[in-house]
Amino acid sequence: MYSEKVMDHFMNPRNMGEIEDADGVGTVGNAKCGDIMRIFLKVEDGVIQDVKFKTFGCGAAVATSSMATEMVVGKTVEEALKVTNKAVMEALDGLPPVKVHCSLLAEQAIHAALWDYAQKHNITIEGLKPPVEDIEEIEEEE
Amino acid sequence: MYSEKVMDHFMNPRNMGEIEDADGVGTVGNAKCGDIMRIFLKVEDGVIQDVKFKTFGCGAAVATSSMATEMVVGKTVEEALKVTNKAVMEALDGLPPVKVHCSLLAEQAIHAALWDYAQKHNITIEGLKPPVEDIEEIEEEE
Amino acid sequence: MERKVYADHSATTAVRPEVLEAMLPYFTEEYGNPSSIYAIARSNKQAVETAREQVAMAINAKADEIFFTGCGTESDNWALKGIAESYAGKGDHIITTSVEHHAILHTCQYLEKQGKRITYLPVDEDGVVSVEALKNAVDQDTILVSIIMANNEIGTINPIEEIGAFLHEKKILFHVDAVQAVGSLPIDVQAMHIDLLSLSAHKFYGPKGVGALYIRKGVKLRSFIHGGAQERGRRAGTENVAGIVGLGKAIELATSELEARRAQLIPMRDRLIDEVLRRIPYVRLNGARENRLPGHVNFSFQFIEGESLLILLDMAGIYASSGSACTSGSLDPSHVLLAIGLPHEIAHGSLRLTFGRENTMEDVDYILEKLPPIVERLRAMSPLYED
Amino acid sequence: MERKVYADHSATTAVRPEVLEAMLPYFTEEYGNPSSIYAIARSNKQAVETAREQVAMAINAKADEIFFTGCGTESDNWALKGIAESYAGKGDHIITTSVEHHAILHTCQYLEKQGKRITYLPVDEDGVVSVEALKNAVDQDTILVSIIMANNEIGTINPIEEIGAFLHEKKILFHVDAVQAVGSLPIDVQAMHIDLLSLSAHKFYGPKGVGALYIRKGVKLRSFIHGGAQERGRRAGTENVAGIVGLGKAIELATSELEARRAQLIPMRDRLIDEVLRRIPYVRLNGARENRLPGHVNFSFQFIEGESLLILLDMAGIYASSGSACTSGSLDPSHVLLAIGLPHEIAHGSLRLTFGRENTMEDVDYILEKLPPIVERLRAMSPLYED
Ligand SMILES: Cc1ncc(COP(=O)(O)O)c(C=O)c1O
Ligand SMILES: Cc1ncc(COP(=O)(O)O)c(C=O)c1O
Ligand code: FES
Ligand code: FES
Repeated sequence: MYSEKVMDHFMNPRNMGEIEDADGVGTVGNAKCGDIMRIFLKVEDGVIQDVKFKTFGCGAAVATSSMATEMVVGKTVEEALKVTNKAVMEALDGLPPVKVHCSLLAEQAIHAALWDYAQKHNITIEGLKPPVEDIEEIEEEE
Repeated sequence: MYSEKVMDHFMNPRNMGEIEDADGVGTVGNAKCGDIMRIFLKVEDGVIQDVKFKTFGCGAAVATSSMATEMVVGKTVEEALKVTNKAVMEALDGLPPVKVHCSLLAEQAIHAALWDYAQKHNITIEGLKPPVEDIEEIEEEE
Repeated sequence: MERKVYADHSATTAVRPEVLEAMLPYFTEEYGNPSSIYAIARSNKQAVETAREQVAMAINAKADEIFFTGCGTESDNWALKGIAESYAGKGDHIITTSVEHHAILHTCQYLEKQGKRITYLPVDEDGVVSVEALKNAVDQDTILVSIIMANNEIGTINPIEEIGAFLHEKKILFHVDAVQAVGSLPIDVQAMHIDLLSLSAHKFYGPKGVGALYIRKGVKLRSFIHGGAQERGRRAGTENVAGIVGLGKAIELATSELEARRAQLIPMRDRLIDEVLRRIPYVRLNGARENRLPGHVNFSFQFIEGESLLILLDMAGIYASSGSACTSGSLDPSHVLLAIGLPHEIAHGSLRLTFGRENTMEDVDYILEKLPPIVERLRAMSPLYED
Repeated sequence: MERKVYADHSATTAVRPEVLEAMLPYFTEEYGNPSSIYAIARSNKQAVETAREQVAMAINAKADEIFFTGCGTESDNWALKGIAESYAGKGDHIITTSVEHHAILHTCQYLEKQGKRITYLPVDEDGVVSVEALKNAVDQDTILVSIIMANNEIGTINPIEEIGAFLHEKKILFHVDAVQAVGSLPIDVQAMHIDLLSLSAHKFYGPKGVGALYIRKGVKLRSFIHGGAQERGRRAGTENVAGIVGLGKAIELATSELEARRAQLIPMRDRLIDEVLRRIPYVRLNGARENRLPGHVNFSFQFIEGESLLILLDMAGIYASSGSACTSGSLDPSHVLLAIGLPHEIAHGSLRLTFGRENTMEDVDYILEKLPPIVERLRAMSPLYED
């Protein structure tokens, strides 16, 4: 059901854990399945120096968290904003249709952490909207 | 589906054929399945000397015709009247439920031939009713 | 040694060895529930998806338009009852023919009791449905037309492509009961404009108890069997994995051998028809002479009754049927034979012989040797026959 | 060598070798259509009737009260939709529980859309339906009560005999979904006053794609699948002879080994429950501690999510499930776990381990070795867990 890359990131998640003195922390829950993800960011001079995650979620959620953290680390805040769930999925060689929503968790958790960072440091990041409690997504019904 | 006795009478029917100068001939049709049976009787001094049948019908119809002719030959007209379809079925070790109506063909054809004999010879046989065009029977519905 | 000739392939067929072999692992080794997540279940799921593609390929559909069912009858029930309900807002009129299989006819009778309007189109003496009659029958409330592709009793083939083109233009849904056709006739749901199509594995050397329904993408069809999320939520029940694998393998083989099979069966059919008509008096071929299933023959022998004929053929090692197998529990003469105009007592003396892949021309010769004296013998017994 | 432990017998089981062996002739040799008249078909018909007797014997019914279907789900659909229609003149109210299998629940939801009134009885924290609640729920219009005998997700057993006695007195029909119970619990439709009972072969080492419905003599039940005269006119479709033979053989074996199986499985179940509760913190047993299916265990591990747990167990060679297999395509937390009062996020972390005949106590030990570190690992990943 999952690609090899997904399985690899699930079995050996990158950047799993917490950052004690994080500059930004974002937690989002997925209205669709009830799963939860938390992202910790360390930002210096507008560049993401370190990132960690914790996930209460399915295999796809773990794998997308892991992949997403790899994809944003070292990027500027603005660049990080452009790492979409689609890009993460592609990097993982795709997800089954019922699992597309899981990839949103990672995207939204990063956005939430960036928002938290912006709030704490009193800056505005262009294009970044405040995090919503629960993320949701309209999927095609058969 | 059929007992060995039924198969035997079907494969080697007794008294199959016609009697040229029959004293009584009876033909009945089965409303339930459209099958037809004809019985020829030779009667002397009130005793059935010879009997033959022709059947357009299923295996059970042929076997019951054959068995019924064996059971009435040599009997008085009154005795012959008492050979019921039930007795014929028992003699054949039974019939499947959907085939019970077939055994009525033989009983009714014999009655019809006896009626014809009585008419022709101007006698009355006690308990014998005029034959009906089509015989029918109420079966239990599941 | 007595010969055994199984000539009842329209009733059912033996599972081919290759098909059984493909099925076997899914009973005892690959037994996981395909809806589960773990590895052994995944290979099961894969096997089901492969079968889905095999079915799709055989009828020129897409894999996600194929749904597995428990038999051809279930497919027919699902299509008719489902459309009747899902399109109730659009209309209440369904058109079918008077020569459908009971899976369609009895479902239509049920729908009539539910208040639906059903038109049963007449057929000509060959058993072909009239496209003209169909054109006159459609009205504003017509939501579905269901036509049998090839008749199970008399073998006659209907002009499906012509009907499909007409209905496509009229935007009326088209269901085809192709249970007898798969493996015997080329089928293309695109070219034929078919929206729903029923098939059943045991008619083409697959196992009994598994069928499929093709549902064109975009057709609304409510579930018939409600429950779990199997078959993308449209047909519940733990998947009959071995059966589905067997269906897939069987349809793949049948389609790839379609031409070879026709080349084998048509000469057998034709010889049997010609010789029986030549050698036996008072006999009638039921169904079209040419426009019929490749291995399919149906005769009526005047003055004799079907069951007696079948028993004597059985004794001679010839396995045939009288009308459709599933009605042989009943005593009514075949509705199909009555529909093509046969009188009651002649319909009663009908014999269906249907050949398949393991039959040979020697089987035909054997039938030609055994059948005439049996017919003669029964006629001698018949009060209707005055030679 | 890694061990493989299949612990998902409530999802499906492997066909037993004896069962497969009994089935095999009916694919390639005895392949006639049982509705036909000739000799090879007769032996088929006989085989089907033997299976019918085997099923009847297993539940203390009569052979002519057993009808074969395409799966347990079909049996459930037939019973509910059929009674709803056949007894529409008597009333429109059906009572069931909130912890039924989707085959019942989704059918009830469908019936609600058709205008029927459905009451979903609550259950206690063990998952046992309250007989008191049932007594309060019945009214003049109640035509049917449908109760699951043993729950597929949490293994809890309902007081069927008590309910049956009450309904018998009230003259209300009683349907029991015994799909999980057959082969694990003794069943007696007379003593339990059951009028309709569903079962499915693949849950007791028979093949997938074949089930049965017991219909007490005298109960009116319209056909669900219309067509030919198979199953005495009540369930159309060419009989899945091999499948039916497999069902018959499997139920005979399962019933004769019922006590032996219980003696094998209960200690395994109990050891797993006791040890997991002892070794792993923040874990909850779902369903009753004693009053449950012999090989059935269901835990909720706080702070972790079911799918991740299953994947890691799969990697360790342990095949289990999270909730019922057929809902694993869905993301909703189990309706059964919510019904017994679990909060959403705990319901999400549930794990079902169900043992069967090929499991041993070593399998339990293996699970006890592998499970704790996996749970630990996932908790370390969880934002909800603060150790
Ligand atoms: C309690 C219960 N009822 C019904 C079913 C449906 O059976 P099947 O999948 O054979 O249709 C199942 C199993 O899936 C079950 O556990
Ligand atoms: C034309 C036709 N439709 C439907 C069916 C029903 O198929 P099944 O018996 O597999 O349910 C049959 C065969 O019995 C058939 O010949
Ligand atoms: S199912 Fe919840 S994150 Fe994937
Ligand atoms: S079926 Fe007509 S006489 Fe037997």
